[in-house]
Amino acid sequence: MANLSRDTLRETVIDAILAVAPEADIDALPPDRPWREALEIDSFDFLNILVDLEKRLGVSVPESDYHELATLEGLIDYLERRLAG
Amino acid sequence: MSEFRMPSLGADMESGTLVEWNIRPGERVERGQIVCVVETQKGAIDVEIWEAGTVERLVAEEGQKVPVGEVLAVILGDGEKDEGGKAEDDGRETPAERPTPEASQAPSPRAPDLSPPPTTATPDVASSGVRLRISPAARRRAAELGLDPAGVNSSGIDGSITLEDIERAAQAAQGGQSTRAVATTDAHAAMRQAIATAMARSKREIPHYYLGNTLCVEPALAWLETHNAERPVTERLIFPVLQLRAVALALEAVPELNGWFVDDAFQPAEGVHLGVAIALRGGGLVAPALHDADRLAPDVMMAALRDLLTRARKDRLRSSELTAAGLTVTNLGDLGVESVQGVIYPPQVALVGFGRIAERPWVRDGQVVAARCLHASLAADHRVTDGALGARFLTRLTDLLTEPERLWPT
Amino acid sequence: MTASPPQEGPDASPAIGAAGLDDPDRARALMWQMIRIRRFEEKCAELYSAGKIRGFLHLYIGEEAIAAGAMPALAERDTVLATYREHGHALARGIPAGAIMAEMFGKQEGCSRGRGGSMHLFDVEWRFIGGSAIVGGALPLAVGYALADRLAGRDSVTACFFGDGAVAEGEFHESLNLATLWQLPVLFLCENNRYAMGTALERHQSQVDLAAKAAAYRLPSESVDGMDVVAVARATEAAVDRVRAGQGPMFLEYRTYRFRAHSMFDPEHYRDKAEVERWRQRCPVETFARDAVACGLLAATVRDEVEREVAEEVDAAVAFAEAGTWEPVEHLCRDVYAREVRP
Amino acid sequence: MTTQTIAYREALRQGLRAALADDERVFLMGEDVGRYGGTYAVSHGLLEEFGEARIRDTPLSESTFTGAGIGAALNGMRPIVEIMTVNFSLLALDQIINNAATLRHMSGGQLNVPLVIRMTTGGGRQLAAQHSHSLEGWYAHIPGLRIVAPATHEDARGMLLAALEDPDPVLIFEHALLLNVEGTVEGEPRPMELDHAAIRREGGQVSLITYGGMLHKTLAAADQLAAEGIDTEVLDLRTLRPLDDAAIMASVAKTHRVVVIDEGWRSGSLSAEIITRINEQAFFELDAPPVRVCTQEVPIPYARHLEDAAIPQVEDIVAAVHRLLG
Repeated sequence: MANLSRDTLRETVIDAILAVAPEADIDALPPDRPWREALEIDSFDFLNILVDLEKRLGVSVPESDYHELATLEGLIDYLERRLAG
Repeated sequence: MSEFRMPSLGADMESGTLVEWNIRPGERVERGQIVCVVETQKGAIDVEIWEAGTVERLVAEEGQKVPVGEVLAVILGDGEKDEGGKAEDDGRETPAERPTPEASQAPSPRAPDLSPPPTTATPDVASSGVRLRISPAARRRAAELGLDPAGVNSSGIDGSITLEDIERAAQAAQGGQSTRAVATTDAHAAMRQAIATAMARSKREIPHYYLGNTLCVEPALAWLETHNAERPVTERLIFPVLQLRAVALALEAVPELNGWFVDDAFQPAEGVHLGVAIALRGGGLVAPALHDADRLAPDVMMAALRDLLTRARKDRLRSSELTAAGLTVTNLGDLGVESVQGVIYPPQVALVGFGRIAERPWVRDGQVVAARCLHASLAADHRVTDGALGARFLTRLTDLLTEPERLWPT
Repeated sequence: MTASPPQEGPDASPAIGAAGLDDPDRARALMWQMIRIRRFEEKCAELYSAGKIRGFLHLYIGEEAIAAGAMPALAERDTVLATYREHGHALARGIPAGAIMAEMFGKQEGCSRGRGGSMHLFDVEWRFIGGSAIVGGALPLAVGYALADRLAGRDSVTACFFGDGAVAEGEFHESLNLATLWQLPVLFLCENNRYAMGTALERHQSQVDLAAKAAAYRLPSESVDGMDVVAVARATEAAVDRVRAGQGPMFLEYRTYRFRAHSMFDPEHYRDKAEVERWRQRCPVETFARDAVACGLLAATVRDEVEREVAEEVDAAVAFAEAGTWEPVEHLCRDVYAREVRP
Repeated sequence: MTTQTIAYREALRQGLRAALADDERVFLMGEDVGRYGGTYAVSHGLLEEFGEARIRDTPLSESTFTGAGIGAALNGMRPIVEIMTVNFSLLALDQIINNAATLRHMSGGQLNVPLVIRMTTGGGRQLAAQHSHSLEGWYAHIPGLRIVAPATHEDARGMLLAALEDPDPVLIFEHALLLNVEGTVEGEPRPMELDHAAIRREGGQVSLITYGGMLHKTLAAADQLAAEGIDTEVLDLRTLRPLDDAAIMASVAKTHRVVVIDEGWRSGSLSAEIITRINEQAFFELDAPPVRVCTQEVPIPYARHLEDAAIPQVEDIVAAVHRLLG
């Protein structure tokens, strides 16, 4: 798991988002914009995405880290760091 | 003898199509049991019955369109068979008591039941009310995926939908093109129409007044973080649970906002059942009721909300959930808006709206600090309440969200 | 078609009767066995009317001399196969009266655990292989039993009782042929009571002399008066000796008569009351009891003693059956296979 | 272990020879099993090897020599009764059903009948309507009987040995068209258990469920289908009573589509029973209605072209799979 490439990680994240929001157009998403608002991901959806990511990657995100997940790049950075650590 | 009638599942519902009976004459029904499926403009609804008894006869047939209030079935209530007079109304004799197996005294040796265990079936009805030609395996898979099989392209024998068709549709949906959205275009058009009717009626008939308040949610968020800190993701609460709880408790203080305006009079609700406005992906809106929101412990409330959200998105709501709410809560904060000036869902008399949580300058102990804040609003029916009552409610709501330890006092 | 006149008795062997015996113990035993069968069956008829016994009930009353006379000729190592009218054979072979009565009650203490009823009495311990209700169906089994004994080198005899109706079945002919062809130790014992259910012998057989018919298969064949228990015993003993000696199978016809209807629900349209009455005059129990006293073999008081003993045994059998238990319904599917097999 | 290539007939003979050599209680009985060498030459040479006491020619008395087999089995022997064809077994139906299948239960468990009855079954040899039928499905209706249909050479010799070890009556149905078919066996004959079906070809798209003579046609159809890119699984039932429900349902759960190939007639058939069980136990696994390939509902005619048209052929099986896949 630890040596997942960033691209693979990105795909995993996108898969998890699409599972909740199948119509989401992620390619059109500016990388530094808060993705939840742009993709209309409410707190329940967000929770489901975190559950999904935990299942796929084994990373459990504590609530105190939520602020690091505001942008898609931030989320991927965060997961990469957690997987490496 | 009582009559089970086509329920009114919304102010705008005129009729429904009976899709499927789950009961048969002679069967016993319990209060709260889902007895039939009714197709409405809002999709297929599982309809519950509110009286226990025995099914005397089914009046409506599957596939029949029945106006609201018309008789669907006749139920023999518990103990009614003793009241001989009642049966005279329809000129028929009181049905004789059915012999029960227990009544037989003689030992009746029965062969052990060697038949295989019954398999459970899932409803298999397209939104048009016509039976879908779909394989059993495909039907089961569609249910697992929460996918409406109606409208899925079929490739199987005799034009049937196969497992592969369902998988393909599910993949297409995941790939960005929502099969569900395509498949349910008609249903969504109907839903749009229903929303249009209800909202037009609301704006036409209800004299709204609006109140708003910005409040600091740092204490509430701290409470939530503490609560969630040691919990796995699956057991965490989300902020809306706190919001709903606060609304429920505030309603206890101002019950005049919890109920319906019917026949030119306010009719208070029994119990605090909050309508939760849920935007459906692909368009549309439903607001099913979260029952007894004033009495649920945090985890129980979260579970109830999770169940409601999941089923709403799978189009598997129950009839009571569509009619029980005495007030609706809408939360558009996740969509980035600051504040909501809501439209009341008739015949309800108020609607609470929440905007997004964002950092703002906030004065604490005489100092301006950055704090996470939230705008809460109330839209209320001036025929039932005045601004003073509305203000009392909003103040109470603000207090509760500002002092979260009061939400579930120990 | 020339129908032979009804034969009132045997013409192949002279009457013997009690006078043919010199052993009082033996005479008492024969009388006891016949009375035992008679009283047991009378009780069965009573219990049938009371609803305790159900299904078909075929009574042997009138034919007791055969079971009582023939069975003692067989050894424990021999095998007995019988028909659905087999209460007398089962009793005479040694199966306890209580186990038979319990079987008719349908209780699991019955000799077939209540699965067979009146028509299907089995007891492997006594090598009593029941109770076949397919007329003629037991004859091939008897051939197989004898074949196994022969192949295993045992000197056992297989005795197969059947009625005159079985003579019309193909299995009768096939079995007599095969047993003779292979010279197997089978004793074919035909109880000719003159009616295949309601069809008189001369109405279903072209040749009513059954011994002559059997003889066509080239096996020794004899007829004997089936109402004379001593004649039955003598003829059967000789036949058993012959078969056990390895001289192949033998056919024995017992000419008899059933006094009661075919089964409990039979209005007897097919025979005259006068005919039944004529045969009743030759009742094997009464004639033997009378003759045994007349010729000084038994004291006049013995009859009463025997009746008392038998009444006690029958009462005990009924009590045993009444006290019996029902096999649990969960056991219904047991013993369809010897191995555990899912249907 | 040595691998031999032998005809099915020879495999049957190897099984008989091993059974007779292993157990003194075993003997073979039937019409023309001895001097003639067996109607289909299955028992050829056994009379010379084992003698007249154990290889017994019988008169044409199916009921009585079958009943004698039952009696001998009840009395400690392990008889093998050979009935020339399944049509002739109807003459022994009384003994098979009223006695062999019934005695254990009716006697309250006191008796059991360790009898083996072998008979040929099936059409395809222009023998017309009294030598060509497939009635094994009928026998499979009867509680108390075990019905097996060896389709492979190993089963042809091994199921007989297992049947002789079974305490209950076992009927072995040997398809006449298989007798000349060559196949391989390993080493010495050994008992092949009677409880389980066998997957003869693994596949994922469609389950082809069959037995006996139809196995070979089904495997040929599976080859053709594979050439078209259709991946079928072939399940050989082996035992027709009791059916191996678990194996059937496992295959259905894998492929979700079923074709049952049964040389019996369709109405009230074994194929009907199998599909009913699938509906009862695996309804929600089905992705298409189950399909049957059965014999046309006529007595089997003599003329070659009519007989071929009556009995399921490879192309019928292929067509059924095509139809199923839409």
